[in-house]
Amino acid sequence: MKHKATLISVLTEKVFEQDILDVLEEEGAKGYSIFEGGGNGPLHQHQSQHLSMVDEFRIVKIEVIVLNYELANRIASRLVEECFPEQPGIVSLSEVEIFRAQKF
Amino acid sequence: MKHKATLISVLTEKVFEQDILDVLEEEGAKGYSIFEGGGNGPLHQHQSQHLSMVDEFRIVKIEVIVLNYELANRIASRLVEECFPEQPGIVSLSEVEIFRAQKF
Amino acid sequence: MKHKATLISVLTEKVFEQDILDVLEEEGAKGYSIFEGGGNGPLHQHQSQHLSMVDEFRIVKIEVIVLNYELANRIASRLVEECFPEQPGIVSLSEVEIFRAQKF
Amino acid sequence: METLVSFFNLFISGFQTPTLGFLMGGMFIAAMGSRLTIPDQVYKFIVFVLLMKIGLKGGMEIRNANLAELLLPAIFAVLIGVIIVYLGKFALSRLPGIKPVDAIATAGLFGAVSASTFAAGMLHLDDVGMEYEAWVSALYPFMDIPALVLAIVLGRLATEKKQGSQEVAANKRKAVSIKFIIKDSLQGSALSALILGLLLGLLTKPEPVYEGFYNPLFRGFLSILMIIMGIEAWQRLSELRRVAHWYAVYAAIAPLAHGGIAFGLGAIAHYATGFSPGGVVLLSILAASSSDISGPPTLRAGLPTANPSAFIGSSTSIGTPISIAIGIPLFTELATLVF
Amino acid sequence: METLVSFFNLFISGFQTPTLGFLMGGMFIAAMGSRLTIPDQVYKFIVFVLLMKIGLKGGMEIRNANLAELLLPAIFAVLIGVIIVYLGKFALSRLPGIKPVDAIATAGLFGAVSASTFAAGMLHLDDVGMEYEAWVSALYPFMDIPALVLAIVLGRLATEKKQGSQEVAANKRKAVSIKFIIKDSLQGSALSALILGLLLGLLTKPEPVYEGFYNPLFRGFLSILMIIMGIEAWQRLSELRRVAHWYAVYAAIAPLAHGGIAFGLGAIAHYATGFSPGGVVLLSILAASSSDISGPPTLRAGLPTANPSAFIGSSTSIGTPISIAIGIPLFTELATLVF
Amino acid sequence: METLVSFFNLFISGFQTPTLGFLMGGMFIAAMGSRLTIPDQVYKFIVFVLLMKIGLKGGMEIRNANLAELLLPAIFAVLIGVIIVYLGKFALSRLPGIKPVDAIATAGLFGAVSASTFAAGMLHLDDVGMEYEAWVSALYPFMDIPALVLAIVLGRLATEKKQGSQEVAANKRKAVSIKFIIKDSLQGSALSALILGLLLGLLTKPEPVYEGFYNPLFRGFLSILMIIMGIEAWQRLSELRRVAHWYAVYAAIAPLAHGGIAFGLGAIAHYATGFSPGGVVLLSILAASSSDISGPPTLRAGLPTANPSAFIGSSTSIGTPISIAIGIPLFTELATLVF
Ligand SMILES: Nc1ncnc2c1ncn2[C@@H]1O[C@H](COP(=O)(O)O)[C@@H](O)[C@H]1O
Ligand SMILES: Nc1ncnc2c1ncn2[C@@H]1O[C@H](COP(=O)(O)O)[C@@H](O)[C@H]1O
Ligand SMILES: Nc1ncnc2c1ncn2[C@@H]1O[C@H](COP(=O)(O)O)[C@@H](O)[C@H]1O
Ligand code: NA
Ligand code: NA
Ligand code: NA
Repeated sequence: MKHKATLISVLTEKVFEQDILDVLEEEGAKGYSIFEGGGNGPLHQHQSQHLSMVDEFRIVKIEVIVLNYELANRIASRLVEECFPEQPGIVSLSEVEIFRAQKF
Repeated sequence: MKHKATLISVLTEKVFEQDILDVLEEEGAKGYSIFEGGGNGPLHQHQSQHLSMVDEFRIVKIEVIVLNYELANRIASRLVEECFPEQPGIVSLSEVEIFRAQKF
Repeated sequence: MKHKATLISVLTEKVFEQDILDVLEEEGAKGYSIFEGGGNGPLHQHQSQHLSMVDEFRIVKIEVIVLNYELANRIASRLVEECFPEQPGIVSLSEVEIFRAQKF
Repeated sequence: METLVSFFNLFISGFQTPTLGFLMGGMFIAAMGSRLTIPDQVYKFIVFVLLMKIGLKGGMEIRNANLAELLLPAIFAVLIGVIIVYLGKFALSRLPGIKPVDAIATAGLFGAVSASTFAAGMLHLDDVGMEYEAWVSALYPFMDIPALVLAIVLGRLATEKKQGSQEVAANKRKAVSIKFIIKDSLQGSALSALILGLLLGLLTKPEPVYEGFYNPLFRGFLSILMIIMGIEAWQRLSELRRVAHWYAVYAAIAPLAHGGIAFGLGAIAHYATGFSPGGVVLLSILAASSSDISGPPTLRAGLPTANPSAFIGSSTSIGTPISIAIGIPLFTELATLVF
Repeated sequence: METLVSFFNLFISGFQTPTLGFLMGGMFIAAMGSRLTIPDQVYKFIVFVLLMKIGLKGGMEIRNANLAELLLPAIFAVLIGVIIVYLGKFALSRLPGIKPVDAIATAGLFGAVSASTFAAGMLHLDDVGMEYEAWVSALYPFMDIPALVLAIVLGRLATEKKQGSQEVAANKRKAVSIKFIIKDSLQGSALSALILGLLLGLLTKPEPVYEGFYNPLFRGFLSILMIIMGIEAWQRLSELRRVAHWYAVYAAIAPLAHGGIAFGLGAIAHYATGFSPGGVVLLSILAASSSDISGPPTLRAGLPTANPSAFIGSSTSIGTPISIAIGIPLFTELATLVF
Repeated sequence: METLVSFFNLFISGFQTPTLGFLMGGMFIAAMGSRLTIPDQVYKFIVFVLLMKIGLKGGMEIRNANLAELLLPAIFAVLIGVIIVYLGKFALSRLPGIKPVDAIATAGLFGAVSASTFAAGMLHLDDVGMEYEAWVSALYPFMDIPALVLAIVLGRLATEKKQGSQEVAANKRKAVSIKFIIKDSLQGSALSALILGLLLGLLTKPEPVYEGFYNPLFRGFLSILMIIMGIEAWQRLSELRRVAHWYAVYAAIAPLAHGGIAFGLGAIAHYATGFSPGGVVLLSILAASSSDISGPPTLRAGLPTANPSAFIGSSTSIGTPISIAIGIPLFTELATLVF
């Protein structure tokens, strides 16, 4: 059985990763995945891609799939308000279909 | 020319990667991409993120774009049934637009 | 406030990364993220996954979120025409929702 | 009284050996929440160099060895691997809150062998000047592979008994083939490196590179590996807490029990075929150790329903520290007393 | 005339020391647009080994040291860290085009300590044969932590004064807790490695592994670290260009000014409690150096609104090269002249 | 008869040299399906250290060298690079199932130079005690760059002839600029490291760090690099199978043919300007070797339509093992006989 769900995707510096995960845990997200990379954004002109010496400044992408669109929205809004007024990073939402809804 | 296509996204432990690729090959998917990362899920409480000593337990994300929605569905169902009753991991589908349909 | 936006996702070999970024800059994309991985495609049979000795042949995924669908389309078309007639790689578009539109 | 004092001194000076000190140092900084990490890639390289060093040395000396002597210890190694798995299955699966497949996987990991503990044991014998046969490192696979194979076979049987038809479809994909599991074990990075080293030591003349590179780096790389093992041990502890407490009890007792069994069998080989005291100690350390590199992924792939928090937690957080901190000095001391 | 010639020779031979040569070599190939990189993981491992070496050595010698002697230099180290931050805040925030929080963050990074510069300084003293107290490396945290803590506290206050209520909500998440910042500093990879080394040197007997591994690798690993620092310095330069030019001016003057202050205080300790000339030089180098590993992420987490291009650019591109190229030989020479 | 026996002994003892043994060991474990890998980052670091060692040594000795002697060998190096590319284009593009651009790219890679083969050759000469000019390593770029530049220019011309207007639009983005290709080659990691080493050897006084670090690590790091090359060679073989078989034939013959041409030109330099026998051997090894690190990405970027399976497969799977296993001992032996 397939179900509609929402994928929350957060891009930020690794140094702020724990803040994001704290919010996810508080909101009861059941799982997440993290990928490391680089990037470039409008706010800070750092090229994360080349910040080799300071590992904590690399970009991470945190992906969370939640079944409930309201919950996705709440998580995203909290992140935007609490974590990103001053920190670099962006939050986006998109639609996905998942299987075995009880896992999300 | 743009075409609608389906992106299959599989998250699992690296140790099970080959099982997934075998199914993809059997079903004739023309390409795939793989990214390594970490994660946390409801089934097993391992924090893949920190399992540094056992590389094979890291999380991989396998992404496959297929043109045909039926095929995407069949691949996803096979994966859910054959690979994921006992192994950790999730499968999701989403809509994308691609160019040069002959490549997919 | 949420806004509809378009995510452009480019998969190619690292050696061609700079070409892509040049096009992005010319078109005025405000940010991008890059992730490294491996893959397999229909054109060239190289298994990027195992090309360990030549780092530049690894697969990179470049993700760009732009607010304007026309711009997304133009960027994607330019990439397909200018970078990918001879180079390995694929370009796909998908819909996302973002916050704080001024950043994109 | 005097014995007690000497035991106390042994204990204190044990903690002062860099090997153990670095292990505990790793646990200490992990406990303090330090963000210090040794990159995975460096860890892999260090393990590779240590195993190559052990393998090369073994290979070079096997050239002049009487390989008939290897026979009895090798048979005992297989036997020990098998005994440990059955013993562990028997002991653990009787305890409350432990799934059969988790019991078997954990026993399999304790039957398998830890390259780092083995390396630490060798360095200790070198430091105290106790000699051992060069081919002892060749015993590694004789204990490691049977333990892993047996655990996966038993684990599969236990799972299939319990589960329905859907499961079977999935299992068909990777049916229990003993040949496949053996191949998979041999292809693991640790055994591959050891075998590669043995072959190169046996067939080429690597003395200059051994003396100029692998041997001098051994002690230093081992010290770093110990820090990594210590960090890892501490971090796995939090996972272990989430599974049944009996795992911790098993993991604390098993290394010494297994080492003791091996010591007994080794002593038989000593009196029967002249197996050296140092060899007996190393056989005991192989038995006492539990796999930390190659074992976990082999078990994970073979028994995906087994909970890795249970088996890795037991082995890395408790089994390895105990076999290094207590097992190595204990069996060395025992050999001095007994032989 | 003769003095000039000797100065010129000092200068030339300075450029011929491998340490500085490798640093400039790194800048050179980065300037040529080379794609040569030393992988991050190797970089982290190298820093770890260097800090372990320094820590182990310190720990082993502290055993026989009179720790009362450490008191005055440690107090001075704290004092220097604090002075540098206030001085930098005062100097920078008065300049046009510089945000207060950026000024404070930059001053904090210059108050904190660079492990690589410190290692280069030690090697230089070893090479010229100037002796120093073994416990000097223990001064590192006494300067590093106060500077970072003070900068984050001042930076937070400056930000809160300026901003509205939404900001405050976010800040509640990580309120300014001095205890938290101290803990965070100690948990950073550089300080952890140094403290781990000190403890192991003090409590275990690591002489064999120190002599056989950590010490022999020191010079070589430092040479590679210098290449990395050079590459990094050049690459950050382009970022520095995007921020106010005053940062470059500050970064060029600050190391020598800070080193000078420390030299003065060190001289007091020399006459008061017999602090060695080599110790005074190392204290000056600690002060002259600016943090490149642990400082930036601690500041980033503590002051997310501060622009990292400003503070990292100043420190890595200009501060570090100047403290290595000029600071180290200058303060060494000064000590030879003065004491 | 005696010659045959001595040849056979040479062959056997060749396989016993660790260099070749480790290369074949790598192939062996890859063939067994082993999951053993040496992390990329370690690989990069090893190559860096080897090239720095070669460069530093060269740089330190060039100080006292008569650089006029370099002229003729350098001209010959350029000539060899050019000859190899034209020869390969001519030979390969005539064969069935081979696209012109693939022929040219493959020839380019064989004209370019392999750092690992070169390092193995140097170690071999050191071991047999055959001397060579210190500046021989400076010949590397003289052969490498012309070969790559020529291959890309010829490949571009071949592509443009064939293709329409859309292609041209894309090509405009990166028009064939010889200056650009030369710059790109020099900026590659291998050449950068070599040049950096040469400069540091020439301009600074790196003797202590050379003797204490780079030189002692040379043999050990090379042994690991050989294992990596062996694994890589085996893995590329499966790709090579998917392209025309003629590539394998070319790759087997080319190294010895190229080495032979270089030996001839080297002999001219020997009689004309006293180029040493060891220098002639190293020139032959440079020619016999085919690029494995810097060449592939430069070719990929310059000739994106060329199939990398063809050119990397030929070079890594067959070219490199043949030049190491046969080329190095052959040309060394030849020099002993001839000079
Ligand atoms: N438009 C965008 N598309 C994709 N990634 C972005 C975009 N804008 C920002 N990012 C990512 O978010 C990070 C922080 O951006 P910023 O908050 O502007 O400093 C960048 O380094 C990128 O990795
Ligand atoms: N809701 C989720 N969102 C994103 N990733 C998830 C989610 N649940 C599980 N995952 C990923 O799937 C892996 C395995 O999850 P599990 O099957 O629950 O053990 C986790 O480590 C995550 O990387
Ligand atoms: N259908 C696909 N789904 C996902 N990734 C793909 C697909 N096709 C190609 N790729 C990625 O694009 C890279 C280049 O493909 P190609 O252009 O066919 O050589 C591959 O290595 C994959 O990483
Ligand atoms: Na065992
Ligand atoms: Na400072
Ligand atoms: Na060549």
